[in-house]
Amino acid sequence: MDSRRLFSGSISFKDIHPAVLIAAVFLLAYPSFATDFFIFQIGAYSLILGTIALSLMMLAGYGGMVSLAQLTVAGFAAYLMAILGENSMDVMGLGWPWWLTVIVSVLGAALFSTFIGAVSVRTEGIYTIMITLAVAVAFFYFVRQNYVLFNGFTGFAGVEPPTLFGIYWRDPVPFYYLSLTVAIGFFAAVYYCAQSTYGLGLQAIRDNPRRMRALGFNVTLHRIVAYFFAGIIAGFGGVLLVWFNGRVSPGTVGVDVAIDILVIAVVGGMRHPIGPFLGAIAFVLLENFAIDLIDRERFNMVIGTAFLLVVLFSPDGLLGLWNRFRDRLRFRGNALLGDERVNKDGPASTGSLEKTE
Amino acid sequence: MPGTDALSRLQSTGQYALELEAVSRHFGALVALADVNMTVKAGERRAVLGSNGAGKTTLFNAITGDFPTTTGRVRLFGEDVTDLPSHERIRRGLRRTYQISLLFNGLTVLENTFLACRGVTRGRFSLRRPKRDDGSMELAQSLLEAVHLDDVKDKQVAELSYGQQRQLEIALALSGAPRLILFDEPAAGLSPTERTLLVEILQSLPSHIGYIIIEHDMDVALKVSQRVTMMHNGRIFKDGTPEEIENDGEVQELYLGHGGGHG
Amino acid sequence: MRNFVERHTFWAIVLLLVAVIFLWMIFAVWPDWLVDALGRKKTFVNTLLNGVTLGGLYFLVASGFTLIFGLMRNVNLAHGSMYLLGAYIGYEVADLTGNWFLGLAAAFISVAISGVLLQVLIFRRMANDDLRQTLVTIGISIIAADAMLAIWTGTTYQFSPPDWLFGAANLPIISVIKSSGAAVYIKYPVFRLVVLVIAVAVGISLWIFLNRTRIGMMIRAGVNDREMLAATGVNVQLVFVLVFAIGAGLAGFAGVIGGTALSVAPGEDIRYLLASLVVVIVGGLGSITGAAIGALIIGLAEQFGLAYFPTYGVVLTFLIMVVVLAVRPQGLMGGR
Amino acid sequence: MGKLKHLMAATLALSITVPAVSAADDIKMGALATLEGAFTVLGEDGMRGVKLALQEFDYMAGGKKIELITGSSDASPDSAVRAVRKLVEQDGVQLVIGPLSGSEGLAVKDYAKTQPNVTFLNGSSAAQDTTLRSPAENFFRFSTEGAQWMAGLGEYAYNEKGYRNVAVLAEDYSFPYTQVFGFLEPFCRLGGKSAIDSRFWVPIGNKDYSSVIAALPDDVDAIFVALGGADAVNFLTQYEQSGGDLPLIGGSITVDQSVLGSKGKARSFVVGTPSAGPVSDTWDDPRWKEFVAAYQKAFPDGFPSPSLFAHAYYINTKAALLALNEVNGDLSDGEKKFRAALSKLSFETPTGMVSVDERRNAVADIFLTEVIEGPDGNLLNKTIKVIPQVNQTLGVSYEKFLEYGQVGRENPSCS
Repeated sequence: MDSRRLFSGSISFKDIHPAVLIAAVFLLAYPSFATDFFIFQIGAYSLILGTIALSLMMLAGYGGMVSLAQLTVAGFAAYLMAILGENSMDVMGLGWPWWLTVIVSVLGAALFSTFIGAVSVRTEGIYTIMITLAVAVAFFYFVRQNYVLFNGFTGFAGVEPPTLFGIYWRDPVPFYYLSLTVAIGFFAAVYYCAQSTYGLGLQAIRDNPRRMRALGFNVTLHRIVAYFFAGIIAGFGGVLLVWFNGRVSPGTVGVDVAIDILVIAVVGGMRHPIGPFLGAIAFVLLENFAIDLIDRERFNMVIGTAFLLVVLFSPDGLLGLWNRFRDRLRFRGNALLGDERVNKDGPASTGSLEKTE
Repeated sequence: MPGTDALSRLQSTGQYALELEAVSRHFGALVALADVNMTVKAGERRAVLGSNGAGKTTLFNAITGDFPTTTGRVRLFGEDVTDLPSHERIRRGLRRTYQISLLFNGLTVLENTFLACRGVTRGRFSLRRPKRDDGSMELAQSLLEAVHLDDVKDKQVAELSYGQQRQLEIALALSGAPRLILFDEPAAGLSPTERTLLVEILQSLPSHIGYIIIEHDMDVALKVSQRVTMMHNGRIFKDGTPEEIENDGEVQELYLGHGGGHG
Repeated sequence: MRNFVERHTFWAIVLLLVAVIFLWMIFAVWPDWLVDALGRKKTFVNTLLNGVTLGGLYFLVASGFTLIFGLMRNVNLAHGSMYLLGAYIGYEVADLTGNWFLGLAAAFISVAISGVLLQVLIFRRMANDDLRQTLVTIGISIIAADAMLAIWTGTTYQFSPPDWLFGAANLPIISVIKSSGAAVYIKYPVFRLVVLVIAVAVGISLWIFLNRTRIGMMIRAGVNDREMLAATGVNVQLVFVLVFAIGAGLAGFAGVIGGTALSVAPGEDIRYLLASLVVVIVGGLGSITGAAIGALIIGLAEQFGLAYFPTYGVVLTFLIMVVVLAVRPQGLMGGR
Repeated sequence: MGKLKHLMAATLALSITVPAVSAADDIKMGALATLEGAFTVLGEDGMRGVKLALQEFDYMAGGKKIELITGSSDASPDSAVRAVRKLVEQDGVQLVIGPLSGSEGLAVKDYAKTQPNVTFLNGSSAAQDTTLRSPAENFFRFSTEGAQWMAGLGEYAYNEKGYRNVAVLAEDYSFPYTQVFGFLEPFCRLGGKSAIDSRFWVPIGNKDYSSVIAALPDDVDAIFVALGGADAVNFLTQYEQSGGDLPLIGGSITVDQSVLGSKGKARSFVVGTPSAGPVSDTWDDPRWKEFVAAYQKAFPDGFPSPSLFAHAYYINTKAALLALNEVNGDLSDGEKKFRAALSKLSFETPTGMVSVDERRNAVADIFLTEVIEGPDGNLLNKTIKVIPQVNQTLGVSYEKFLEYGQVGRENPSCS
């Protein structure tokens, strides 16, 4: 790997891999040839789930902290949107201007995430899963029982994005571009920051927290800060989610959905920020079209089996599968050319993450 | 030498890099460190010898704060750090290496070293990628040259040979501006050539950098140290110049007698 | 025990006082001011008993969970599925044979076997990768939940235990004295008392097994230091299989007990998994004593919450968990 | 293979621009029910109701063939909206039957407002506000809702049973609120009492009722219980185990067949418990018997007798088919004619005449029942009385009914 690229801090145009260009063109042009349904419910929804799963990927892939509460954080932002902004339920709905509502909701979610982090990082590894799962369930129960603030079982409806610049942002095409902007923004941020000082530090802590202490890093603080950043990503995901659904209720933050987010991240792959989005696309396609292929009753069986197979046989998810496939192709090609330096020429600018352990 | 008169001097001067006062560490009923008193002057090079289980590594863990002490006080450069977490102690100029290499396998050699340099400076939470002319990055580059690892700096740690990993351990300990380094058996498992290299590196350290080295290899230990502390069963057993220790009858009997196999 | 009294004299006195007050509240006829403050005595005593017996049930489920974790550092998130599987299998066998005890035995054995299969086929292949093991168990629990829904549908099942286990008994505790002077005794379901007795019996058996048998001592040694266990020349894999069998079997066993005390329906798997999680987080992972204490606390909290402020009763248990985590991250009895 | 092709097509449909238009003039009908999650069994029975109605019409209405496309939710409103959006926007259905549960119904009604060219008919969801407050022009409910289901029960408890003071035990969400409201409103108007602090709201899915049972007051005449499914089974068993002896009054799904027929101990002590609802298993009316026979013939693997879910889906589907016949399958002009026909529709169902009011909510007969022990020892609901043509505002004007306020834990206050 070329270290100039790693540490230069700027990427020149010719460094961009053709696949990235193709993907970018496809994503931008997508609404021009897809139906509203595919733009909104497949496209935008995949991007939203991908964004929420990205926050988990960042914590788990870089920080080694598998949090099942990322959906809860997103749901918290979604609830704040309904509580501070407007809804149609005659409960709360303080009617703050939309921009203030968004800012406060995202920050609130980030603080909530930080709190979860503070509670769970004091213990390590497996504890994180258990504690975040318990937090997710506690939040679910709490919003279901609390009517004064969260309107209990019914939740909120009628939460809508503003009409801005003459555009109603919940129309499929504008909403798709909105989701795409948020998703690409965070994708790029996570991708870039993975090689920043903070990002390297986080990965180093994942590899060896004790050594990081011995280098002068405050490991606990570093981890909690990761929860803060993940909370911002998940918070934006939650804002988009509530605009997408137009509503939020305890069902939005249920345990099964929280586990879906984990499934998405794991199936997609946790070693590169593109993984969660791949996982989300696969999940959303399956969720929508499984009923045409198999009996819908057994949907969870399909999802569970896919998840189990990935965990058992391809720990790096779809991404790992693809890398392995590509390596094999390249190996064959190089073997024919007699080139031994198979692994030296890695893919474009993906940093050290894409290499296997 | 340790004792009440040492205590009276502790508060004042700050000429000591490290002062341990009645430090103990218990694991349940097991006493790993018992009432250890020790002082190391700034810039002093000290060897700690003792058989396996004598409490040497526990002593290091107590100094760095990897594990808390049961009783006693630890002072670094005149400051009481007993209640400080280990990263705070590191930021005061303390470094250490580990007996078993504890490196970041997912990162490259350069990234490892860069983090070590950045650990004691500002910008640990920076979200920018480090530039080539970043202070810590330049420091890391020169460090890698110093330990002869610059040709593998873009490799991942997992790909390095054992000897290279040990060298990297030392590079990490030398990064930043260390004032006192704890070396935990740096020569273990190295080839004779690599040992020579190690001794060279240690001897070429600037004089203001002191260190404590745990070493089984007597040759290495005596070559690179000015004073030697002998430990046995969690206690300090002897303390003196290399010559004194080498010629001490009790030491000969207790340590060299059956510990000689190491060297 | 004596150690505790010597080291924490103050807390020992407080605990003693609390115990005395509780005993008085249970056996005395309540004066009016107390009724005014807390409501009827019947409610209080029943809730207390319910909390203790529910704690017993939670202990049965959580002890297997904590045992498996303690030795293997494996968080078996399919533990709830094992509970539910045991309940269904136990129901089928009890229904077929007409013998509730056969159902209980079948549940223990069959789920123990499924646990062994899980250990041998999956966990052994990914030793030392606890995160991956955890993810695998999540996958298994998703599949298992759907498979059980397919087989046993969403219908609610209830066991028919022998008649002498069913119904209510008068406890020697006076609820109120009527104006006529006749004492009204508190009625309590027999089976719930049986649950408590079984939980105590299982707890004591586990304690004897772990402290008084050779293999139990090996397991305890393994909990503290796995390398040491290997160094003693014990067949570690065999010990792992045994512990997994016991832990899983206990989950299946608890399925029948819990299914009899309450009922069996889809969703119970997650419920008892969560209960186990909270119990062991509060009590401390890997500690049987911790599981007992945690189960008691959570059982009491849940029941008192339900009786005195039903709306947020469920949240209360999680609140306890967060408080314990904030003060003692390793749990009340956690050693690490 | 055909299915696989469909999926491939759908997956590749990243390149499809318009929803696949199917053969000429067929009418596409979407049906949405909970075919996954804990309510799968109920959703399947709802689908049986849809199919039963379609079979009755031989999948033809208004001279056109009806193509049925199913959608599935997991009972959460989010998933219901996603499934119905797929039906409408991807599969291009012209009318939708569904959903199953109350909060889904509210969500689908909101979605209906954004799709003015599609007509929505309820499945079995029974939340009051779906049609009472800010209804959607294109959402019809030919099945009745939770408060209507309680018609006559309050009067019966007060007048016939002589109860004056009741405690309430119900799950803590909107459907039981609606049922409690429907029961207490007439009961309290007659002079009955139910203090706020003797109403116990337990979380849905609660299994252990023993502490709640211990907290129930002694000095009431009866307990009104609005719990469903496993929750009801658990409560009844534990109530018996703890020696409870107060008479019970049941909500619509508290003593229905799913509870009385659950696997386990027969609960003889519930004999005599009155309840009310949209169906009655043992109604010996020929129309009902014919319906049950048709159901049993068509679905040998179904329930012994159609559930209220099958019944509600059946009625709504049948309404759609009858209206399609009326307009000869004309769905042009934003389905205006079709909707006008639906609004005017009044038809014979297995449970009597049904029509809709001006907010498109059903006016139908409600059954007052009481649990009896059947000849072979099993428990049945015997029909005591049929309350004819109950409307959503329970006999008072719309404006007056709105003054009662939204259903909730403390409505009516009843003191």
